[in-house]
Parts: sequence; C-alpha cells; structure tokens
Amino acid sequence: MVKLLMSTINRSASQFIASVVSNKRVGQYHQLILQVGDIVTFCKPGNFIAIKVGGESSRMILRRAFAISRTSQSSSFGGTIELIVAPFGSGSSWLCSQPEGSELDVVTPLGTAFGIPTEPVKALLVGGGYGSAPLFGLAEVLKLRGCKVDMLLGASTGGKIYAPMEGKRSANSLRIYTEDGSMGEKGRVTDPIWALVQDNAVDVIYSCGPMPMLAAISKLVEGTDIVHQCAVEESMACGVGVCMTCVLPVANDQGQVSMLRSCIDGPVMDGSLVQWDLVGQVHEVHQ
Amino acid sequence: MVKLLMSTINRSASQFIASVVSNKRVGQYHQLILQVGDIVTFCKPGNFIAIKVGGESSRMILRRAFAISRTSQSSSFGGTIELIVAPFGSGSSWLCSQPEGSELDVVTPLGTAFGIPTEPVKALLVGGGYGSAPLFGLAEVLKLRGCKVDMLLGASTGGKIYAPMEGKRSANSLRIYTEDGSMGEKGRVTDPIWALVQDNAVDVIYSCGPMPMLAAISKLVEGTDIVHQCAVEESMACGVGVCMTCVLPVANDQGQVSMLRSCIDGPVMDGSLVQWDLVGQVHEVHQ
Amino acid sequence: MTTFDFSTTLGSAWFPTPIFTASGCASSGKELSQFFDLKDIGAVVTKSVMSKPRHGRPTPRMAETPSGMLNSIGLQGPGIDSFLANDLPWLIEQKSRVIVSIAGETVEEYATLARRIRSVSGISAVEVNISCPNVENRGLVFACDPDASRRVVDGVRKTIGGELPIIVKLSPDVTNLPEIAAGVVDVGADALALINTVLGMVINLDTMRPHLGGKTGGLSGPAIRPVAVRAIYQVHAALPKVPILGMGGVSSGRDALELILAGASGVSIGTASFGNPTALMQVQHELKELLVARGFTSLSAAVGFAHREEM
Amino acid sequence: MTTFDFSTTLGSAWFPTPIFTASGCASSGKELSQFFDLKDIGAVVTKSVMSKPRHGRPTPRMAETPSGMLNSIGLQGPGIDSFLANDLPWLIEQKSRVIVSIAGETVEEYATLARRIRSVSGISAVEVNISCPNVENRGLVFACDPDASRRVVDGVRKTIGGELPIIVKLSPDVTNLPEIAAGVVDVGADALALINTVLGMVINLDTMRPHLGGKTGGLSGPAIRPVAVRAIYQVHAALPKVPILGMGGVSSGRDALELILAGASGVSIGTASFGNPTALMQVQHELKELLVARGFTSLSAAVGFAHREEM
Ligand SMILES: Cc1cc2nc3c(=O)[nH]c(=O)nc-3n(C[C@H](O)[C@H](O)[C@H](O)COP(=O)(O)OP(=O)(O)OC[C@H]3O[C@@H](n4cnc5c(N)ncnc54)[C@H](O)[C@@H]3O)c2cc1C
Ligand SMILES: Cc1cc2nc3c(=O)[nH]c(=O)nc-3n(C[C@H](O)[C@H](O)[C@H](O)COP(=O)(O)OP(=O)(O)OC[C@H]3O[C@@H](n4cnc5c(N)ncnc54)[C@H](O)[C@@H]3O)c2cc1C
Ligand SMILES: Cc1cc2nc3c(=O)[nH]c(=O)nc-3n(C[C@H](O)[C@H](O)[C@H](O)COP(=O)(O)O)c2cc1C
Ligand SMILES: Cc1cc2nc3c(=O)[nH]c(=O)nc-3n(C[C@H](O)[C@H](O)[C@H](O)COP(=O)(O)O)c2cc1C
Ligand code: FES
Ligand code: FES
Repeated sequence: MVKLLMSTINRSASQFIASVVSNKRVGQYHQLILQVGDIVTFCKPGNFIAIKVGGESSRMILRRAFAISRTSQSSSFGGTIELIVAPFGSGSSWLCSQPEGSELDVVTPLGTAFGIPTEPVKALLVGGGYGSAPLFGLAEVLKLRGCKVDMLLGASTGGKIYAPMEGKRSANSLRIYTEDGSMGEKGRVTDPIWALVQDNAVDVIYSCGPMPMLAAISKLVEGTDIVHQCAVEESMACGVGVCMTCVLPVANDQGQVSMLRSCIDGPVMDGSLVQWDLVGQVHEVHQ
Repeated sequence: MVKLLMSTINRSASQFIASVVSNKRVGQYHQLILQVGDIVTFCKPGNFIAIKVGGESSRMILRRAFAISRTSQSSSFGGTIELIVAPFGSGSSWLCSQPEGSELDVVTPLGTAFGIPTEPVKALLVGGGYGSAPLFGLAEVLKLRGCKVDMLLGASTGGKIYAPMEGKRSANSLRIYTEDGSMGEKGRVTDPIWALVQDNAVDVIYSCGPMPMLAAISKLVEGTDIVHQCAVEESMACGVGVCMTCVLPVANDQGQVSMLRSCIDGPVMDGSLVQWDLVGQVHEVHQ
Repeated sequence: MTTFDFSTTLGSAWFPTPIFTASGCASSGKELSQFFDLKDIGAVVTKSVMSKPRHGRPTPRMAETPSGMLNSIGLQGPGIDSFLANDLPWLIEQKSRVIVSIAGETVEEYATLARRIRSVSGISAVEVNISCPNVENRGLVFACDPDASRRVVDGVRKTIGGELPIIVKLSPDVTNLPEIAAGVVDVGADALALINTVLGMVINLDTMRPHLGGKTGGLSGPAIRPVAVRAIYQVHAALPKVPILGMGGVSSGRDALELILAGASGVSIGTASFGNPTALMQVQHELKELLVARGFTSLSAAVGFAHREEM
Repeated sequence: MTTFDFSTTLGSAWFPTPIFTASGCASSGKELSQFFDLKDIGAVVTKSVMSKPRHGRPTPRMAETPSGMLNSIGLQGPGIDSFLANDLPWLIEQKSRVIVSIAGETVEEYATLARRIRSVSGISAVEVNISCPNVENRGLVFACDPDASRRVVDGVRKTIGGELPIIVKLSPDVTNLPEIAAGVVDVGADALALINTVLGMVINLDTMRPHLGGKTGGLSGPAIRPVAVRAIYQVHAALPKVPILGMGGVSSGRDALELILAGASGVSIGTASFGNPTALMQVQHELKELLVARGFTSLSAAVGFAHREEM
C-alpha cells in the first residue's frame, strides 16, 4: 500500500519564497498559513516543508522541517498550506515570531506521503502533540474515499492538543487524552488502541508523533494484519537526502536491515519494518 | 584643551535597551532616532554608541559603533539621540532595516568627547561622509559659547553628504565638496583648508571622517598653532577598552609613542599626537 | 568584451568551473540533480566509498552549532561494488565530471580501492580521504600521522599508476599541516584537498551526555572558514606548485573567493548545500561576478593572489 | 530548602563561583568594573604579561567571522614591572581574586616572570600561557611542542615553589592534546586551561591580502565552542583528577554548563564580554539556575558528569 524505498527525492520538490498569509496562536502552538501557489497541488498528507530560519545573518545554518498540516486553494491567496509549529528552540521560536507578510525561503513538498487505500477501510489516526497536524488533511482525503475515520489525539497537557473545529468534521470519532487530565481523558493516546485492535475495529493505523509513541503502536499491532503507517521525526540536516544524518534502521521484505534516510524514504514509513529497538544503537556491523 | 589619555571607560557608560523612535532615509544614509531616557544628559559631541546587531540568533557577535549625531529632549519621548548610519555591510544594513518601535541593546555614551573651548574661538568643522554627523551637535554647543563656526563637508558623491537643514543654522558658513561634483564644489574637503590656515581664519579644527582625511588635515596644520581634534575610526571589537584591537600609535608630551585604545582614549584625539605614518605598520619594537 | 576563463585543473584533470561538491555532502549526486544540472558544475566529488557496505554510526548523527554543525555519519555507504555498478554509471550518464573519494581502515584497503577504480573510465580524479581511523594502529587517524599518511598515498599511487590524478584530503587537526602535506606530495599526491572537518563535541543538556551517537563529530560550515583559509594559505605558501581543492564553510561567492585568493584552485561546497540545495549554482555565479569585477581575466590568475609580493 | 554550593577549586586555590574572565579579554579589570563588581565573579584572569612592555601587532587586529572573531593583538602590554606596580594593587583593592597570566619568548622568560610574582601576595594562581612563539626554536609555539611545553612548566614550577597553583593554558592546534596535557602535569601543572584560540585567517576582498596586520589570528567565540567541549572532554577522560579551567565560545549559562559537564571545574568568558559587557554576570546567574534545576546540590557534582557510566 505505502510505497517505501522511494530512495530519491520527492520529484515535486522545489525551492522558492513563500509569504506568511497568517500567523495565529492556537493553544501552545502557532498556526501558520503560507502562500505557495501551484505547488500546493503536489503537497500530500505526510509530506513536509523545510524552512530557512533566523533571517539574513542567522547563526542557524540548517533548515527546520515541519509537517504540512492542511492545504487549500483560496480565492485571494491561491494555493496555501497550513503548518502547526511549537515554539521550542531558536528556529521554531523565530518562525512563530514572523508576522503576516514575511517572506520565507522554503523547500517543499519533501518526503513520502501517507498511502491512501484504494478501498474504503477502517482507519485509525493517532496523533501526539503537534503530530496531529497532518492527520486532519489525511482525514479529509480518507473521508472522500469512503473510509471510516477514528481519531485519537494525545499530549502531556491540554494546551498541546491541536484539534481544530473544521478538522473534527472529517473524523467519525475523536478522542483526546492528556497525561495531566486537563483535556479529554486522563492517560496516554496509546491506551485505547489494544481494545480497538481486539474488536477488529481497525484496518490501518496512521500515526504521527514522538518516536516512543510510534514504537509503542508498532508493538501493539505486531502479529496482527493491521497496516501501520507512521510519520517518523528524526533530526535532519538537509531534508533532501544528501547528508545521511536522518537515518533509521529499517528492514526490507527479506528482513535485511539498512539505515534508510527518513527525509526521502520517510517520514512516512511502514511501522512494522522500522527496527525500533535498534534506533540510536551502536551497530557497527557490516551489512 | 581636550583631555587625552583618559585610559578608563567613560564613567557615564551603561548598557540598556533603547527603542527606535524613527528611522528615515536621508540620501544614502538612514537617520535613526533612539529613545535613551536620562542617559541623554551624559552624551557629548564626539561620544559614540555601541549597538548589538542581527537579533536573537545573529552570527554577528560584535557590537557596531556609531557616532552620536545630536541629542534632544522631546516632550513625547524624553531623551533621544540621533545616529546617521550608512548601510554598508550586514550589521549596519540590519540596523537600517529596523522599524519604528524595535528595541536595541546598546551601550552608551562611550569614548572621549570633543573638547569645548572656554573662550570664543574660530572653529573649523570638517566632516567626510557620515563623519559630518557629530559635527552638527558640536556646532550647536560651539555656537552657544560664542564661537565662529565654519563647516566643510565632503564625500564622493552628493548622496553621501549629510547636512540637515536645522543643522546648517548652527554654522556661520557651510561649504560642500564632492569628488564627482554632483553637489557643491567639485573636489576634496581638504582643498580649502590650507588657504584658511594661511588667512588665520582658524583657531581649532574639529574633524570626523575617513582616516586619510584626518591624516591629511594633521599634515596641513603641522607647525601651526592650530589645535586639531579629530574623531578617529578604528575597527573595534568591544568598544569598552577590554580587547586592545582598536589601537593607534599616539605620542605623549615627551614624544614617546604608545598604542592607545581609540575606544577609550578616543575616538576624539589630538591630531598632532597621532602618528599617522605608523598606523597599521609593523613595529614590533619594545617601548 | 573579453571572455573570462573560469576553468581550472587539479593535476592533469581539467574542469570547466572551479566549483565542486564536497565529499559526503551530495550523496551520490542524484538528490541534488533535482535542483540543478550536475554537468554545470566543475565536478561531483562522491561520498567516500569503502570496500564493503557500512551502516555507519548510531544516531543522533548531527548537532547544529553556532554557524556550523557537527556530524558523525561514520561513512555509511553501499561499498565499492554497488558504487561502481549503480552510482558511477548514473553520474556518467548525466555527463557529470566525477571525482571518486575513497576511504579505508588499513593501508591495504586504500590500495584495493585504487585497484578497483583505476581502469574504470569516466573518472576525472580520485580523492583519498585519510581522515579515517587506522585499525592497525589503535584507531589513530591516518591524516594525523605523517608516516601513515605517506604509506596510504604511496600505496594508492603505486596501484593506480600515473594516469589518474590523486587528490589527498587532509585533516586540520594536526600540529604541522605543511609537514603532512609535503609528505604526501613526496610520495605522489598531485593535489591536496583542504580541509576536512574539525573534531568537536556537543553535550546534550537533557541527557547530560555527549549528544552524538558517535560522541565526537566533525565540525563544518561557516564557523570553520577562517581555519580553512589559514590552512590553504599555509600549505600554498609551503608548496606553491601543488594545486589545492579548498573547502570549509563556503556558502557564497565571497567565501569561495577568499579560499581562491589564499591558494585554492577549486572549491568544494559541503554543508552549505544542506541549508540551500542550490548553493553550488549560487556560489558559482557569484564567484564569477566577483572575479570579473576585480579585473581578473581567468580564475587561475586569482589563485593564491593574496600571497603576491608587496608592490 | 537546601543551599547550593557554587564554589570551585583549581589546585589549592578556592573560588566562590566558577566564572572567570579569560586572559586578554578583560584588560586589567578596570574597564569591566564599570559594569559589575569584580569581587562577585570567581576571579579575574589578567591579560598575559611579559617581562618587558610590548607594542603588540600592527592593526587591523581583528576581523569578525561567522559566530566568531579573529584577533592578533600580539600580547600588547606594559610589562611585569608596571603590572605589579599598578594593575595588581588595584585589583587587590577591589577585593577581586586574581589569576595572573604570564607569557614569554624563552623558557627563561617564564621562569623570570614566575620569580617576580612568587612572593607577591593577593594572587590566587598563575596561568601559564604557552601559546607563544619560542624565539629559540624558529618561532615554533611552545604549546605545539611537547618538549618545550614541559620545559616551560618545569622552569616555572621550580622557580615558584609549591605554594601557588600553576594552571597551564594549552592550544587546541595540536595533533595530540592529551599527550601535551599529560606532559605538563607530569612536571608540576596543578590545572589546565583549555582552550586558547584556534589559528585562523581572513582574506580582505578589497586589498586581496590577509586582513589582519599579523596575517593569521586566533579564532574565538561561539564558533569554536564544539572544539572546546571536545578538548575538555578528551583531556578530562585522560586525566580525570586534573582540574580544568574551560573556555571557548561561552556566552550563556547553557554554554558554561556544557563545558562543566564535559569536565571543566571553572569557566572563563572571553569574547562574549566584547559583545556584552555584563556577560560574566549573566552566565554566572544562568549557570546556577540550570544546575539547581537539574537537581545538583553543588557545582562540583556536575564537573565531568557527561563521563559517567551508563546505568
Ligand atoms: C519530518 C519532520 C516534521 C516535523 N514537523 C513538525 C511540526 O509539524 N511542528 C513542529 O513544531 N515541529 C516539527 N518538527 C520539528 C522541527 O523541525 C524542529 O526540529 C523543531 O521546531 C525544533 O527546532 P528549533 O530550532 O526550535 O530547536 P533547536 O533546539 O534550536 O534545534 C536545533 C537542531 O535540532 C533539531 N531538532 C530539535 N528538536 C527536534 C525534533 N523534535 N525533531 C527533529 N529535529 C529536532 C533541529 O531541527 C535543529 O537542527 C518536525 C521535524 C521533522 C524532522
Ligand atoms: C567610533 C566609531 C564611530 C562610527 N560612527 C559611524 C557612524 O556614525 N555611521 C556609520 O554608518 N558608521 C559608523 N561607524 C562604522 C560602524 O561601526 C560599522 O563598522 C559600519 O557600519 C560597518 O559595519 P557592518 O556590520 O555594516 O559591516 P561589516 O563589513 O559586516 O563589518 C564587519 C566588521 O568590520 C568592522 N568595520 C567595518 N567597516 C568599518 C569601519 N568603517 N570602521 C570601523 N569598523 C568597521 C565592523 O565594525 C565589524 O566588526 C563608526 C565606527 C567607529 C569605530
Ligand atoms: C554530513 C557530512 C558528511 C561528510 N562526509 C565526508 C566523507 O564521506 N568524506 C570526506 O572526505 N569528507 C566528508 N565530509 C567533509 C566535507 O567533505 C568537507 O571537507 C567539510 O564538511 C568542510 O566543508 P563544508 O564546511 O563546506 O561542509 C563530510 C561532511 C559532512 C558535513
Ligand atoms: C582579543 C583577545 C585577546 C586574547 N589575549 C590572550 C592573552 O593575552 N593570553 C591568553 O592566554 N589568551 C588570550 N586570549 C584567548 C582567550 O583567553 C580565550 O582562551 C579564547 O579567546 C577562547 O575563549 P572565548 O571564545 O570565550 O573568547 C585572547 C583572546 C582574544 C579574543
Ligand atoms: S536529512 Fe539529510 S539525508 Fe535526510
Ligand atoms: S575596541 Fe576593545 S579596546 Fe577598544
């Protein structure tokens, strides 16, 4: 279903100047809308954008990657994409401080996209923190294909739940979990998954969020027929496949493990092939 | 008259946040007005300000120095100072792009000031390029002391002559020289000085501009009684006397040459004591 | 109107422009070809290839630092067989000029790699990356040991014969760079590549341990440019006839010009491509403009110009 | 509420906080005292003093580089007589703790300087800056020569006796830093200062010659921080009992913490003071907060914490 091993840069990628159409605070995040013109037609749920940060004489030399949350064609701005940015360190904080009208040097669309089933299936979308961002655009697409879309969102606290009104409409159900109980149910977003799996309520899981969450889901569905497509988040220096910093140990069909680049062979990967236990391990063994 | 060898940082210096009250283009320069509060009372003609440039995550780690052009006490903003900035490299260009309301991390007032005569004398003020900036504030002070103030301004081209309307009023005469003849007379600002010296039309010369201009003036008045107070411009890493990068060879009364810091023993120095021929020379001799 | 000669040579190899990729910063070339035509630059310097496939170092493999970055990739790659079967033919098909970078863990491995590529056509030169741990000598990096450096280059020279120019890539992490440079030139290096990354480390303040999986990493980017300029200047002063492929923190035409005036005949762009995938085209364009604006009629007239006598 | 112990020691010298000025970056102390009280920091490390007054190198003496700067001051200073007569008494009057940095052109000059200061009271320690050209050996920098380094320190140790702690300041521009470190510890260094500046160069694109009067200069500032962290980590791993005064690109509490976790018992702030005259106070304040937030009850518990065994 999801074509892995693309092993070459997204054919639609290009570098251009995008202007900030709007920048709004949403809970602990910023929602940024960027004007991207016709490029929007190539942006698929799961793809990301790499943005130069810090301005002209910035000491930050690397781009920052952000998942494309939703795309739209508006009459006044042409093609636009939405990003959900957590002001974390210096790069993301700079981005969140860019006013309407600012111009950003961007490269997009990059990376693999979520595989879309050809038949109507029962889909479970699981998002952690700002990881919920790409799930709303995905939900819309799945809905159009007649899929049943259930959504689980989790975060440490309510301010870190991103769940826009419009987005909720694309899902058949939405449950929210926070670790401090400040919004939705108290607990982890992975807590209800086991029961859903047992109930045969799920054919495909789409997930996006912190790596431990993705690993936990992979573990939960191990041995089942459920397809698990996860969008990983490894630290990336280039985002276009030239630096080899963003690698993850991933098995192929024969079980042979290679270090694949999560920027071009991902971010969307088949969760059952990622060798979660080997991530960050020293394995200086030769293939 | 002018007290050299202060050899300690300007006692009034302090570090604070100043906001940009206005930023206007004037020819090829930007006129910036900064709100500095009560500090304004300590800012004397010849003093400079050191400004952090490039924002939060700037790769420029050193401050940029700018001569304080004029000071004023306004009812709406309290104490303000004016700077004349040439957008040259990345630091000054950044500064020129700061909109009204921006906040700047500044240290001021720094350095020595022009010595003000106790009696009314015939003063000649010579400015090259943005070097004219501090001369207008100086002219006002000299005028109040009853001095005759003649002014000569020069630059390569008319767009680099800074001579504000209000400022002109403080001078008894003003002549402008440009190398391309696009404004005032064609020629160098130093051309008319020899004749003025011969005519006994000058007691003190105050100069500010490129180092070769200052050196040329020093040469012209050599052997005369004319006092030459020049504001030098050496490249400065710290501006507060701790790094020893900004040194110039300056003689003391006994003719002994030392490398003095132009940030604390200057920028205003006695032109007859600066050893212009030794500037930038290798002289690894011990004192 | 005079024409400007932008071409350069490294040993017997000729290139239409002096702008190259840096080894390990352009993967096999395919990825950048999405952004510009590889035949428009001087040459693609491939990532260092070893005799066997390698997984490389554990992640995290990078840390951003002020105006720079650390990497510890550990020469992940498919090995020479796969390189010759897949990557090289693709580059040749693109009409790209190719400099093949080789790396080994023993003196013998370098010679073996040289043997594998000596008769392959379509290669302009070989770059010998000696910034690798020598497994036969307590993991001491070849480039930090004058004797081991010479032995590697001697082995490659003897195996490869006189045809293919050998560019030896040196590490700046040594007490006496001109000495190491002279040593490898002595045994047959035709040109030198300067500089490889500077050894560095970042401590992660959350885990309170070294951030990189490999603990230490190589510092690259604008932060190290003054070190690169110094290294090139020093080596050009000591060995004025040996061409230098300069690199280290170049991200604009002005940066490239600095390296050329210091003594580089060509300039590789590494880290700058990460932040700007079209950096090579931009640097190439800007460099040409700057040279023309200064009245140079050829690139070669500018090489080492900062060393000229006082007039 | 537990109290936090921020004090540190270098050899037998005790300091209330681990934040120091860096030699050559605070002149004689007077200039910074306009911005904060010198007795509130760990100590003032004075600029390196030589036996005679010196003019230093020709201007330009500095060039800004990405996240760093080059300097070539050439140890301008008034000489030891004037230092002892004017600068030192003033610092002592301020109740500042003082570490005197000495520099020489011969092994003998270092010993002579040591003799001049050994009986002067009010000095906490002596920092021996061996990154100076050795006029007796073709200008080869002492710190780049294991043997010359040892001879300098041996001479100072023998002259100064056992009282005053000796901190030897090393250059990162060497192939094997732990070897040089071990050598000077062997002959009596009580502590090490790491790192001095990294040798660099900038070419001026207008004159098309080296920008600095002294051609090469020392690179400092955030750009070199990863090199400093690596150097401190390496030397602490090799000599875990020898205290290290760390420095190189520290401009915030988080930077200082990185050096401390890597193995530094104290941290000098150099270039950061140029951009921010109150940098020392800011770093000191932030460092304390960061240590407390991580649950440390003393500075010393954090020293070298990044080396702890995996649990
Ligand atoms: C495929 C992908 C999609 C992403 N999508 C989003 C998103 O939708 N919204 C969002 O807020 N952030 C997203 N991130 C994280 C984002 O790219 C930045 O890393 C994050 O904003 C922190 O950058 P900083 O400059 O603020 O932090 P700093 O700490 O200054 O960053 C320093 C370096 O570490 C890297 N880094 C730090 N944290 C992370 C992290 N969590 N993941 C990867 N690299 C990291 C940075 O990229 C940078 O190179 C995504 C990352 C990837 C790889
Ligand atoms: C006492 C003093 C007063 C000054 N007054 C003014 C003024 O009123 N208006 C104005 O426009 N500029 C003034 N300057 C020059 C100003 O400080 C900056 O150097 C200049 O704006 C260039 O900085 P940049 O960042 O744009 O250039 P860059 O080329 O990016 O600067 C790089 C480095 O070189 C130094 N540098 C570059 N050019 C000069 C120069 N001409 N003089 C000294 N250092 C230089 C910079 O300070 C910086 O450290 C003054 C300098 C000094 C020392
Ligand atoms: C991610 C990365 C991988 C690298 N891999 C190699 C390599 O395989 N072989 C090599 O000789 N140099 C390698 N280098 C060093 C570069 O080729 C270059 O010498 C160095 O990065 C300095 O140039 P820069 O500042 O332009 O990146 C690598 C550098 C980086 C950043
Ligand atoms: C302008 C300047 C002058 C310096 N002078 C000396 C000196 O006299 N003696 C010395 O041991 N180190 C000297 N240093 C090196 C610093 O003490 C320090 O080791 C180095 O700059 C790294 O720290 P930093 O990045 O915090 O500046 C000097 C550094 C600078 C920038
Ligand atoms: S981020 Fe560079 S290869 Fe993936
Ligand atoms: S600029 Fe630092 S001493 Fe003058």
